[in-house]
Amino acid sequence: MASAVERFDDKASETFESVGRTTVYRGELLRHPVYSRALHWMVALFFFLALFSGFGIYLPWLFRWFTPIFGGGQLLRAMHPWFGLGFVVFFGLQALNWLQPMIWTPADSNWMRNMKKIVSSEEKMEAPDTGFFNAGQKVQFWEIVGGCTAYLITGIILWVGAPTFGRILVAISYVIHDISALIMLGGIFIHIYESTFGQPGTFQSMTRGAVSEAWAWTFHPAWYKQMTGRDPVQACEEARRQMTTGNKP
Amino acid sequence: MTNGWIDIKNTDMMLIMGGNPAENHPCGFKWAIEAKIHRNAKTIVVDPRLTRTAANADMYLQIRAGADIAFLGGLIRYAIENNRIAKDYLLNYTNAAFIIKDGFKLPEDGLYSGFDAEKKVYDKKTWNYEEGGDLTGKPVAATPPEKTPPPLKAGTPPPAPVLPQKIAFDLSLQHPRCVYQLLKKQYERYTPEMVERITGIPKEQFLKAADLFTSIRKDGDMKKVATIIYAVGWTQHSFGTQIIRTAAMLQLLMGNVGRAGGGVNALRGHSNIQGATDMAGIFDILPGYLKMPTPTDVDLATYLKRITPGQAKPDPWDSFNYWSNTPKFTVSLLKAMYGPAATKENDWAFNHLPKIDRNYSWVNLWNDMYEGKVKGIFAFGMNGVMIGPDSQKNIDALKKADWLVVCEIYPDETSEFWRAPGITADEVKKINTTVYRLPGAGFAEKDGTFVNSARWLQWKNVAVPPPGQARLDQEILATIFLKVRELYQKEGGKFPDPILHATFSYTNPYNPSLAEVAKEINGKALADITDPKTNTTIKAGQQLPGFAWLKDDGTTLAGNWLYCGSWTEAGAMIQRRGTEDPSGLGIYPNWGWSWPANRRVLYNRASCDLNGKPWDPSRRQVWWDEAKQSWVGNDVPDFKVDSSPKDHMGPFIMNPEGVGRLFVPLGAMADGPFPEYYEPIESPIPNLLHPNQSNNPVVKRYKTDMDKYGTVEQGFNVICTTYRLTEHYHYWTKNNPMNVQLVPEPFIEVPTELANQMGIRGGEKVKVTSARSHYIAKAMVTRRIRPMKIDGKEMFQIGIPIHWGFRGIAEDEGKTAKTLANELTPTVIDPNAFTPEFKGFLVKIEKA
Amino acid sequence: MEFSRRTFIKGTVLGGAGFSALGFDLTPLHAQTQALKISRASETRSTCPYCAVSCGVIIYTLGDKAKNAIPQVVHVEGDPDHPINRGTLCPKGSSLEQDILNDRRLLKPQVRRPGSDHWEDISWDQAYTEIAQRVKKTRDETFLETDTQGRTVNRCEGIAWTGGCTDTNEFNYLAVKSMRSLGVCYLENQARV
Amino acid sequence: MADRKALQVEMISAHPGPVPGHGVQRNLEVCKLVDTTTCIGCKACEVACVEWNDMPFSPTTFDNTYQTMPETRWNFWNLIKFNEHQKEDGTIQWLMRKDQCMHCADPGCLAACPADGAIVKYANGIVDFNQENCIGCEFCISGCPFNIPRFNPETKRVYKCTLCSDRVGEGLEPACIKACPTGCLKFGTKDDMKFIAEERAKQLRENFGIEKAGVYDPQSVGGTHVIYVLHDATDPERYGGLPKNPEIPWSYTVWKWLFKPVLGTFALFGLLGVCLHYVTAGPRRTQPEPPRKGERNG
Repeated sequence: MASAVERFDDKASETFESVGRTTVYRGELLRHPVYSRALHWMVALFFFLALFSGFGIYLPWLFRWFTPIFGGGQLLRAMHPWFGLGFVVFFGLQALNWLQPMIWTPADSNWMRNMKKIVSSEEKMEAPDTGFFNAGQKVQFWEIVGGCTAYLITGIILWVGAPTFGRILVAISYVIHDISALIMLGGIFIHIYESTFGQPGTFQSMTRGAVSEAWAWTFHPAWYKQMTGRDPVQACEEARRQMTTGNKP
Repeated sequence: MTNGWIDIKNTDMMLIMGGNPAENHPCGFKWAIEAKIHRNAKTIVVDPRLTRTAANADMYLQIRAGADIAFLGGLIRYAIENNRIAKDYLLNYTNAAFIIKDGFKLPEDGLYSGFDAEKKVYDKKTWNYEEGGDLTGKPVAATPPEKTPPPLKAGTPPPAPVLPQKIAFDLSLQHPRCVYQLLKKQYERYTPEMVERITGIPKEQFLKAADLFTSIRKDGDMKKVATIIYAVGWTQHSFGTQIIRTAAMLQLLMGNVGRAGGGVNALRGHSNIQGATDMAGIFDILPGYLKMPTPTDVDLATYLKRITPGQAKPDPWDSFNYWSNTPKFTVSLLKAMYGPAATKENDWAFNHLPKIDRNYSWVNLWNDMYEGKVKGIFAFGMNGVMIGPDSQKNIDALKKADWLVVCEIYPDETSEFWRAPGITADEVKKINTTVYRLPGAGFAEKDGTFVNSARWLQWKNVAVPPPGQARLDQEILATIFLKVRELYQKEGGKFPDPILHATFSYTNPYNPSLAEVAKEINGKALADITDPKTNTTIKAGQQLPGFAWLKDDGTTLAGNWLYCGSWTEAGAMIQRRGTEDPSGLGIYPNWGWSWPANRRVLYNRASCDLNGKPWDPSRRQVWWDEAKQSWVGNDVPDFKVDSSPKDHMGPFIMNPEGVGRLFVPLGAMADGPFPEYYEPIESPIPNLLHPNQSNNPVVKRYKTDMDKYGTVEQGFNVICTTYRLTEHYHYWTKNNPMNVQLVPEPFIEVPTELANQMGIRGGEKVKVTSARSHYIAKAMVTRRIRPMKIDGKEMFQIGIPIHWGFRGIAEDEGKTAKTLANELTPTVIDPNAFTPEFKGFLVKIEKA
Repeated sequence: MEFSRRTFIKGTVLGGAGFSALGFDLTPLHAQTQALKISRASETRSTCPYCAVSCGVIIYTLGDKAKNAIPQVVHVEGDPDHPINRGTLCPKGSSLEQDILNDRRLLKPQVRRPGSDHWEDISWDQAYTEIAQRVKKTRDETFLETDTQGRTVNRCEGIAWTGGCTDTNEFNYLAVKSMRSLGVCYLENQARV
Repeated sequence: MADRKALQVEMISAHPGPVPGHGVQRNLEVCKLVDTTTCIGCKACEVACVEWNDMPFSPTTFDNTYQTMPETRWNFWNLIKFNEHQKEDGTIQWLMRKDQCMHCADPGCLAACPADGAIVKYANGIVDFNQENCIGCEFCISGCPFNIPRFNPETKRVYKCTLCSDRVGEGLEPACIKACPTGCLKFGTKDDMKFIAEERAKQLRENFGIEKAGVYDPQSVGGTHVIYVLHDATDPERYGGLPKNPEIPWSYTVWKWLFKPVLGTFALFGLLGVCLHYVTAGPRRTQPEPPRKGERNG
């Protein structure tokens, strides 16, 4: 990545480090530093604000009860673009931050190929070559990147309006804006599920920033190996033995 | 207008020329559209520009500004040649059959007989009918010698020539000196080729238009009617009156005058311009079109003898000659103006009136002020600086005046001439004119009567009080006059009698109630008068029901005999709002009151044939009722009600001959009994009919240093015309934000080809210069004005709207160059109506 | 009722979404018929001052002619009863409200003294007195009882009157009566041009 | 106010559930006829509209035409378009067409509008903006095939000709139609206006030699409550951009009223999917999982 971007990124994370605090207990690994977490939650916040205010415009005759929440149609229409802008801006920063680990690797292609097994939870452990982020997360990341660019372009067109951009362009942007919203909506359901009930122990990675080593070797073995230098499968067997034998003390 | 606004819906054919009704009289133009929709009427529009009227027309011809008589002459020739004339109408209702005396010469060389080159005036005694009887079929003989007049006392001027009492006539219309043959010979020269060379209208276009217009009389069919609609496009020329004469002659030839949907209809420009003319706001007449006395009228009798026409007609015919009642109208007017002071002994205060022996018309007024003769001027609602012509001359004239009293509702150019653009600070110090600007009342703040173009008098009511310290105009005028009277009562002065005796006996003389004045105008009885025929009596002080009741023995008074009947004992006819129109011809007899005698279509006797049956049964105006032995109908008959058709009384009751005048005898016209084509004073080419007499011979040019006239040699090669827009009203709506929003800035309409030659695009500033001054505005480059071939040479026409001066919303914001359109126009006037030549003069145009 | 493409689609979908209790709303929504600004204004029938078609106009003014309500124009519209314009008006007639209610209207008498470069206010009485004196002075200076050939003419060539064409008949009559009594010959009017 | 017979509402923008009072009363469909063959471009309609609605005056500049301004504005709802059209024989035809809201039977603006009650169509055919509910999103500008709605930046609302719904509601005719000097504008029921328009077009074809004269009432927007009589009905474009075939963009018809709700439900499937996954495949726990109660280890 361009050095200027990296420098900016590091400087930003240092400023956040000095402000925020991440306590990593023994047996845990630092997953997400303060900066990543802060960005994540800002993105999430703006996303939901944009989503709910968008619903008021998206299917007004279905979600008309959103409008009063935002203080009336005029205010909702006025705020929705700013929320969207906030979402896109913070996600842009997030993208800079995570650009490096999000690069698509062959491992991810394999992951995608046997995704069916993973989804059906038949395969208990992730494939050993799963890095910091697995393919699902990368797909969603890139999908959001695409979505954000679509939001930015069509959003500006819709915001500035037909007098400037002409009615056909606005009509097209209207459709694209909706489609990217729907896709992102679908993605968010999965994202929230996976990070909460679908994969216990994940949520704390975004709240406290630290994860248990077991979690790490189960779901991100390559990253675990990289962080600790130990072999994740051995570590898991070690832990299993210890659990079955040492479970009395 | 001879007919009226709503009457236009009855027409089958319209020639709209010299006027732009769609833009300047939009709500009146609705009736032309009604005619198109309900009668499939066709419109022919002839105009220097493709106006919004032309956009609606079935046929549009672009004509060179000022070449109107050539076109109309061509139409007359075409109508005669193709026998598309109304034979019976022509024979019995016009003077076509009358024979003209020997010695009368048609103007092949541009001059009629009797022209005095130095004084530039005609001696009109040869323009007269021949005395005699019915010469039908008799051999042609020279005019019999006149009986020698009785010897004159020394020193008295020779009596003015009069019409013969018995006029010779030839019903076969073959006599070489009969009006019809002279007419035919006169317009022989106006061939379609000549029309094309003069007017620039291609031959085939002209023939198509001529055929369409005269098609209503194809093989003598008398059912259809055509109307001619015009406005100041015809009047504002140095031969304006003659253009309208040509149109009237064309309509007489085709038998259209007096019929529903026919006539010659002038669309007058202002709401009460017709009223102002009737009430004689102009120098040469008194209220009711009575002539102003001249110094030779030593007493009332001489005056009345001069202006009261005697009857002059072919023996077997009859003529009402209504002007024979002039003495009754004059005495009644004098009684109204001077009341008890007008007695039989002092000739009904005849000498209280000024006697005029010169031309005091508009351009002469400013010319004489420029020469220092006129010291003081009242400008009550007339913006002399904006009107011009040659506005700079008017501004300089005002600098020489002592005082100027302006009564206006908006700040205008005349009241602020002393700070017109171009006047430097120290020059202002040298202008010694005292200017009083008095705030007058707007239309919604005063009542009173307006007379519209169709001669309808209509009362209007007060809606709001005048704003600020503004006062009613009549209050201002009355107070000034009464203050002058007080000064004369206190200090005496030159001939105070008229000032002291003028009747101002209104309830509140300083603010006369217009209702009382209207009653005075209608006329009252001063003693009990009875009508022997109907044995009805009118008590003293009662309102008179009609001008038939006026007397010349001082027992009646009437401010204007024409309006007698507008406010009778039965109440204010002018306030009536009856909306019924049983005949469906748009007569509306119970709405307001139209002069004369609530008649809506003038000369409507001519809408019937010789035995009193309407030419077109579907449009019955008036007809002869054999049972009642009188004329009846949906409209008030413009006729002697009990004169049976057998008496053959002519339908044009105001003319001594009782018939329409194709040939105008004696003094009525200053420049010729027939209209002859003359070039405008500033013309691009010599007159193709008679090059050595290019212009109207009797038109005088002014001599001050400000009066310059441009020629093509001096580089003025573009023809220019001025006009109004529908969104603006003269110099008034430049103060109205709504209208300024519609048309924000002045512009000059320039043909695309001319713009390309000069390399200018739409919106660029352009400077138009005439021999007198210049005008700067943005160019509107348009294809609606096309280049023209005049006598083979390519020429361009441009047009300038007149609405912007140096005080107005756009002007005060600096969005205009603050030049006046009428700075360009030439100071030359029509010899009969004295209207300046605002249309068709020469300019040059360049980038500003 | 002819099924336009979109109402069909909406119908099917609405059926599906109709069950969602969330969006149903019983409050009827219909346009409040707005009271017209002219419904209680007082009407005055007048004639448009501009061209000679003489369109009838209705001038709606504030208040119902009660004494304490000073009328001011609220709206101007064509008079449907008038046989010539039948309620129609041109762009000038329709904007008459701005002609009556206009901040450029002259509100007080003013005078420009000789040599001065600005307007001074003047009272009506002072204006009348000065004008009357000037008229008398100019008339006495330029009045002609008889012309060069000794014929009585009684005319004053020093004063001119230029009257407008939107003055009423009655005003014109007063003008002709007063000016002719002064002996004015330069009596002209817009009817001339 | 409520008791007076209000203008009966027929369609409301973005309104859940059926329109209250729909079809309860008979109602005649009003219509404005604009006969461009008798329009004289005098702009009385423009002035009457600005005066009746007390709209503020906006500055205009000269741009080489008689047309008051290039396009209508939020405070200038109807505008006469002047066009100098060159005919085949080289002569100039000066066309004048009054441009204003066409009050479509199937309004694109109402279809596109996401604000509940911002755009209302009455049973008499008038399409009216209700500024209180307008959220200023300008979608209606994109939805309108005739480029009519105009946005006011200060008030963040959109404005257009209302066919004087207030006057018509009180039984009067619209202000512009009353003012029109030549009667080129007429007002009445849609059937009457269609009849008069067809008669006039026939008269033009037969008596005035204008062969292609016709009536403009585009069915692609369900017919409009403003119809034109044109000199040449086959080429309305020459009248200053009157669309020959006015179309509402697909986004506000097929997409908004069919796919969007359908896709909307797909998105909900995402939610359903995760719930199903939870109850079936179950969460994926960190390994090694502790043995469950009563289960033998190993």
